[in-house]
Amino acid sequence: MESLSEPIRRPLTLDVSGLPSVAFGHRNTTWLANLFYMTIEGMMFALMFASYFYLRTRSTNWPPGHLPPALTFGVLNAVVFLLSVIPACRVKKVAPSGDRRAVTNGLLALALFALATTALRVFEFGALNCRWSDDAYSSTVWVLIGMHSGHLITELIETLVLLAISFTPKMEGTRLADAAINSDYWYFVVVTGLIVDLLIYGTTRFL
Amino acid sequence: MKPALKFIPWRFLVQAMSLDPGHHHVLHPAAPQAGNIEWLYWVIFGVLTAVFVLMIAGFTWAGAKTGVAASHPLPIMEDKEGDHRARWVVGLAMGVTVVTLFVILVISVVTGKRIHGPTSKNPVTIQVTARQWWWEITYPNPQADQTITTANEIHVPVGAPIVVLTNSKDVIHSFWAPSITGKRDLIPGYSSAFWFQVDQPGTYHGQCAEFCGLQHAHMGFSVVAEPVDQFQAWQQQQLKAAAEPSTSEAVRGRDVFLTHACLMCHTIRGTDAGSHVGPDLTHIAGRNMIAAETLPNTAGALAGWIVDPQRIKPGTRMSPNPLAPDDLQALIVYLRSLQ
Amino acid sequence: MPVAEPVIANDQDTGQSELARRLASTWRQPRGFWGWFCNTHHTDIGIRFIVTSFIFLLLGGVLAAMIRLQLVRPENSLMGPDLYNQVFTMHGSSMIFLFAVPMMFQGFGVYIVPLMCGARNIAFPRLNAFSYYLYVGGALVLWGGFLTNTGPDVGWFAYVPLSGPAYSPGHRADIWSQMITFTEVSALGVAICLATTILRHRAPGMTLNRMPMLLWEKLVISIAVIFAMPAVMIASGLLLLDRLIGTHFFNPAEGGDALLYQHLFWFFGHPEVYIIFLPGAAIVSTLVECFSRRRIFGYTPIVISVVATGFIGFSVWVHHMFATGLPQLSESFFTAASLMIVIPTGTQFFCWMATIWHGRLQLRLPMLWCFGFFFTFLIGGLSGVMLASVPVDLQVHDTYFVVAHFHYVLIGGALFPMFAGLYFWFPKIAGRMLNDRLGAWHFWLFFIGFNLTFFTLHFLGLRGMPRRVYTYGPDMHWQGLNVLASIGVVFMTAGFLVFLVNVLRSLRMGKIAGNNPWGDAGLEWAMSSPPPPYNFLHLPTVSSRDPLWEDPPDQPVVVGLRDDIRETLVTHSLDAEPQHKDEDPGPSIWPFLTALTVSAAFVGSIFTPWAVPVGAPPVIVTLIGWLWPRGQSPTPRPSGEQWSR
Amino acid sequence: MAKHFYFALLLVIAVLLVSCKREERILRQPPPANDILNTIQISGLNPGANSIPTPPNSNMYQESAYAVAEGQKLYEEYNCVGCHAHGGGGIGPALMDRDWIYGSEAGNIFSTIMQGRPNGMPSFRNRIPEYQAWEIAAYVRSLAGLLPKGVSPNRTDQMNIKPAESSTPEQTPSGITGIPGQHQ
Repeated sequence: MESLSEPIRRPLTLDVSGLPSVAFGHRNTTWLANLFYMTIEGMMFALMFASYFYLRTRSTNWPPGHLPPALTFGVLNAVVFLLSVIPACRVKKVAPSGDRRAVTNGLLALALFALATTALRVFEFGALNCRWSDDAYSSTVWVLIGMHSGHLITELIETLVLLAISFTPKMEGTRLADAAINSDYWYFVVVTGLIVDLLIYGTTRFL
Repeated sequence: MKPALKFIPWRFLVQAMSLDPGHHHVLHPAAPQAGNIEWLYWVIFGVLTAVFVLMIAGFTWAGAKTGVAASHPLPIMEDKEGDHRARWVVGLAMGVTVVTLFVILVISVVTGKRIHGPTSKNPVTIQVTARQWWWEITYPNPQADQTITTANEIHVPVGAPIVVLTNSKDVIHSFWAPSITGKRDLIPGYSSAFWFQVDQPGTYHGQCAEFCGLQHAHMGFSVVAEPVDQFQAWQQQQLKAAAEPSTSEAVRGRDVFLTHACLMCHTIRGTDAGSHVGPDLTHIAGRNMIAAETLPNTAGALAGWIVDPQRIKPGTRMSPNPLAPDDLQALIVYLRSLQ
Repeated sequence: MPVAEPVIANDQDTGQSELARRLASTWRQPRGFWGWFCNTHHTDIGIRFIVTSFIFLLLGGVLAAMIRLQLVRPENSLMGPDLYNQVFTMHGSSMIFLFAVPMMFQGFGVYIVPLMCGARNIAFPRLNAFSYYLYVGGALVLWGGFLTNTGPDVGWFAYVPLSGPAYSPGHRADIWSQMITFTEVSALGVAICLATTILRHRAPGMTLNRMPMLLWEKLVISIAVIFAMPAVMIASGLLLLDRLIGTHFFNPAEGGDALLYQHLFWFFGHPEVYIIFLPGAAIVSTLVECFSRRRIFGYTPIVISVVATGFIGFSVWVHHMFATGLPQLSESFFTAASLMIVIPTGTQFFCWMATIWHGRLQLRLPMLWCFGFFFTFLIGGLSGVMLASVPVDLQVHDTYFVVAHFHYVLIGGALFPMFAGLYFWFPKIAGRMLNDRLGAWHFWLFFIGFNLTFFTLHFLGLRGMPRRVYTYGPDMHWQGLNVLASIGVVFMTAGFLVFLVNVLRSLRMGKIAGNNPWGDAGLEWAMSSPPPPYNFLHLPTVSSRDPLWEDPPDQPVVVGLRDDIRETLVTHSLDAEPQHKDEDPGPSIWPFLTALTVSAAFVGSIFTPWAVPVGAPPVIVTLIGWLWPRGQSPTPRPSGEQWSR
Repeated sequence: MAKHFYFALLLVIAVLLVSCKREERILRQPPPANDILNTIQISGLNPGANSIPTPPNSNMYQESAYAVAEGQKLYEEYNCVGCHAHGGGGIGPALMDRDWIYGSEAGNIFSTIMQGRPNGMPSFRNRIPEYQAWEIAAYVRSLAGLLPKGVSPNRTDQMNIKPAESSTPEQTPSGITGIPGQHQ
């Protein structure tokens, strides 16, 4: 306490000038924020899944008075999801090396995949065999797939923006780290997408 | 807030402090369930009061013991062996806390079992259907003509188990008569059942306890506990159709009833009025209160209610009926003849 | 490493040195009208959160006074049911969503946490500013609705089906559920900022077990927010869908379920209680340590209990639904869980008591409020133990007993610590002390009024007075107690007036505070008050839990951060080792513009589903504007710099 | 003092001006206007039905979502469903289409309810209070999507048998209305 009252000279310092100004992976603060963000979104999905099963207990047959959603586009989309992991993985791998060309190509491929899944998703909506205002089952199905489509579009736009940046000299340092983080988020979208598919196409048939 | 001071009626303050033997009081049980809960309440209350006194004493003592009056920050101190002793004391306190909590858990679960407990044989079954903002009471019976339908006033025999089947027509309501037992929510889409039993004859007030819209405040009911013979007499009376009007004025009253808005919502068994939107009025004169326990069942209150219910209960589903004075008079006479 | 020219320590920052001048110009926030909307410094945003939420505390208090005035007479004609239902709904919603969380979590957190961490600014300052504007948006939506006769009238919990399309015509309930979306997004944004700041921007040497208690609790709360808030957003979102496009989530006739809403709502609603209470506990821990003039007793047990509270808080939500008639087994389980919460809370109380017991208590004004907290929160906590027991709860649930209980918990656990914190940190915020005598008047008026009002309500509950009734019959014998309760409001109002006078007076003629008027140990007292825009002349390092008390006079400070750009230091989450340097994005108008577009989309979706497709493009545009890399960055780096992988 | 009073007055007026009719909960009904029935003609007997001035207080009910919701409840409770179903019609004519035998204005529907019509529509004069008839009339208009979306009811808590009134496209009433009886 007393030490505060009179001025003191500090002979010792901690010099951080040599530290790097860019970090990849878990050391990056944006990576941490992205983790929290995925936790929030994951929580929302988890609660919707819970509500889905809760409502399922409230009706005897499932789906009640509907055909289950048609498989074609759903399965197709699931396959595209799985394949799309490859370019995401690639971007994540090459970003730290600072190889801008490779990153650009990876982002391009990822954007194409994102476009493909979004397009397929449009057809999926057509194949649901129900309308959200029919009954609780239909509402849940629509909200589940709608929520995920929202993430899909967000991710598509984010990838496109990063792609646009990667054609400018600004794709450097922290931006490369962002590109890598974008891949993490894509993994999240893929995983949730697969679970949603499992619920919509799977449980309606085998539950 | 100035106006509040103007309102203070001091006698009410005196009355407030006195424990009135109300029939709408958690701590004045008239039934085994409420009795058990009251016992549990006082036990927990005693334990917690002791805890509270000890804690406050501890904080006060600590403050008084070590308090220093100084306006400038004092130097930092250390008290190693004091901390060592404190470690034991705090540990002990935690142990006591855990034990206390465990005791409370046990007695509360045991009491819970006793309340829910298995209902004894041949109970009286009552179907309570909550509406915005009144209670439809039916005594179901295999033969339709043996089924009693009334509203807001539940008659039960003293000392017999009563099974209540609950159901809601619109939003969530909650059935609560504090002197008899705890509350139970009535949730649309769920039909549940619970039981109670009243030991002392009397009329016990109850009220909706879950916010249910504009007239949540005026959604009361009453439980009339009476000896078995009286209860059976009441049942026989309720099974009868409506009394035929005896006087000419009563006859005219019935015509008023059947030619005005009344018959759009109400039932009087034995007449053309058979709608189930509002309460069944076949034996309205037999009830103590009207408008979901809001008004006494007197000629004046009845008239006021019929002419302008929206003044008494804004938002209620009952429509105003600007009747000609003599029509109104006749209608009142007729309704009050429906014993 | 020793260097030639020894630098001047932070506590000697007079703002005169050359370095101070350079930092000040680098970290300067823009001024003027537009500058106000561009500001991203955590102290400014934190003050805005505190002031705004305090305004809504006052408004909510006015509503409460109206309620007490209405209930002062049986069959009172002051308010009809229509207005009364709006008023008590507005009171609850404002106090919980517009005051309690924004003040206790966002306000104090945003202002103090970076200072305590020894950081130059909060992590993601733009997200932080965005959260503030969104919070204001939600507040305006709710109160705008109320002033246009569109105030929600379905209770702050908005149970279906009463709040559903069939029984709430018009847009009143929609206003409520969109206000939820606004405020929860805001809270989530701040939670991300605070958690990241605490994990990544702590001063070198501030390892996890050297973190001040307040940082621990803010960290736990941020994580609790991240897990709890989505539940209420789902609940209100599904409600909005039911009302707007006719989905059937809560329609029993079509396989929906009314209890699903209650589960979702209370899965958020109970953790919310701890999200409101733990910041209070954090403040109390800080103050007890400071005013007992000693290290807090039982640092580790307190940390463990805080974390435990955060966890158990998620397993007790069903005790709000005992009256719905659940199976007995689950009732017993949730009773046990609810009782278990007492253990960590009790631990904290005992540790505080022991700290005072073996310390040297200075009963300064903030500490007085802490004693008020001990008294009131203890009553609330103990009556909470009663409510945990199912049979008792079945009797007093949804009565004024419960009203009394949670006002003791929330006012005791949030409002008393809030005033303690305001009296404690006001010198840091404003640079001047608050007046002690007026403060004492404020305390006693409020303390007496509070207990008069809310202790009385216990009896009303036992006498069977249900909640949310706009009036009661004269034959119920409830008037006397209601009058007593209403008289208490007069005292509380007087107390608030005294406080406002005190603040306005002290802002102009209060005693100059100096760096560290209370002689506290936290880093937030190491710089001048109010803090300069760069917070620390040199980022500090730490070698103990109570740096300003126990660190040696020659404790090293950080050098080597550039002062021509807003460079910040990122340290390791666990041992706070310096890892790399980061750059603060600096002031920007985009967060405000984004908040505008997002608000437009939210408000529009009250009226038509088309607001989503139509409202999305502007949001995307503003977001791109926000995130698009600016000219000055990336900064030129030393060639051949190693990037940490 | 006086200044404060005027300020408060202005504030109140301002709030009242902006406050929404849509959200009005009409709990106290205005006294019934006895001559209303005589001011209304039956549109079936003279073309240009829509030009008939409807009594002023009908708007009060058509602009309040609460009143329309009340009308919806009464439509069920007074068993209009029995003949007109949920707008699809049956024994009585459909109410969700473009054809209005006796006019589509609230005033016309009001008088149809009150006076009754040939071939089965009974008269509810004295049975249904006037304000309730206005509420039902407002709701009936919403069946054909003739009310603003913000006022029309959304889905009910019953079985989902028809799209909600708020999502029914507006069925512009055909100018020339049919002849009584043709629809039976």
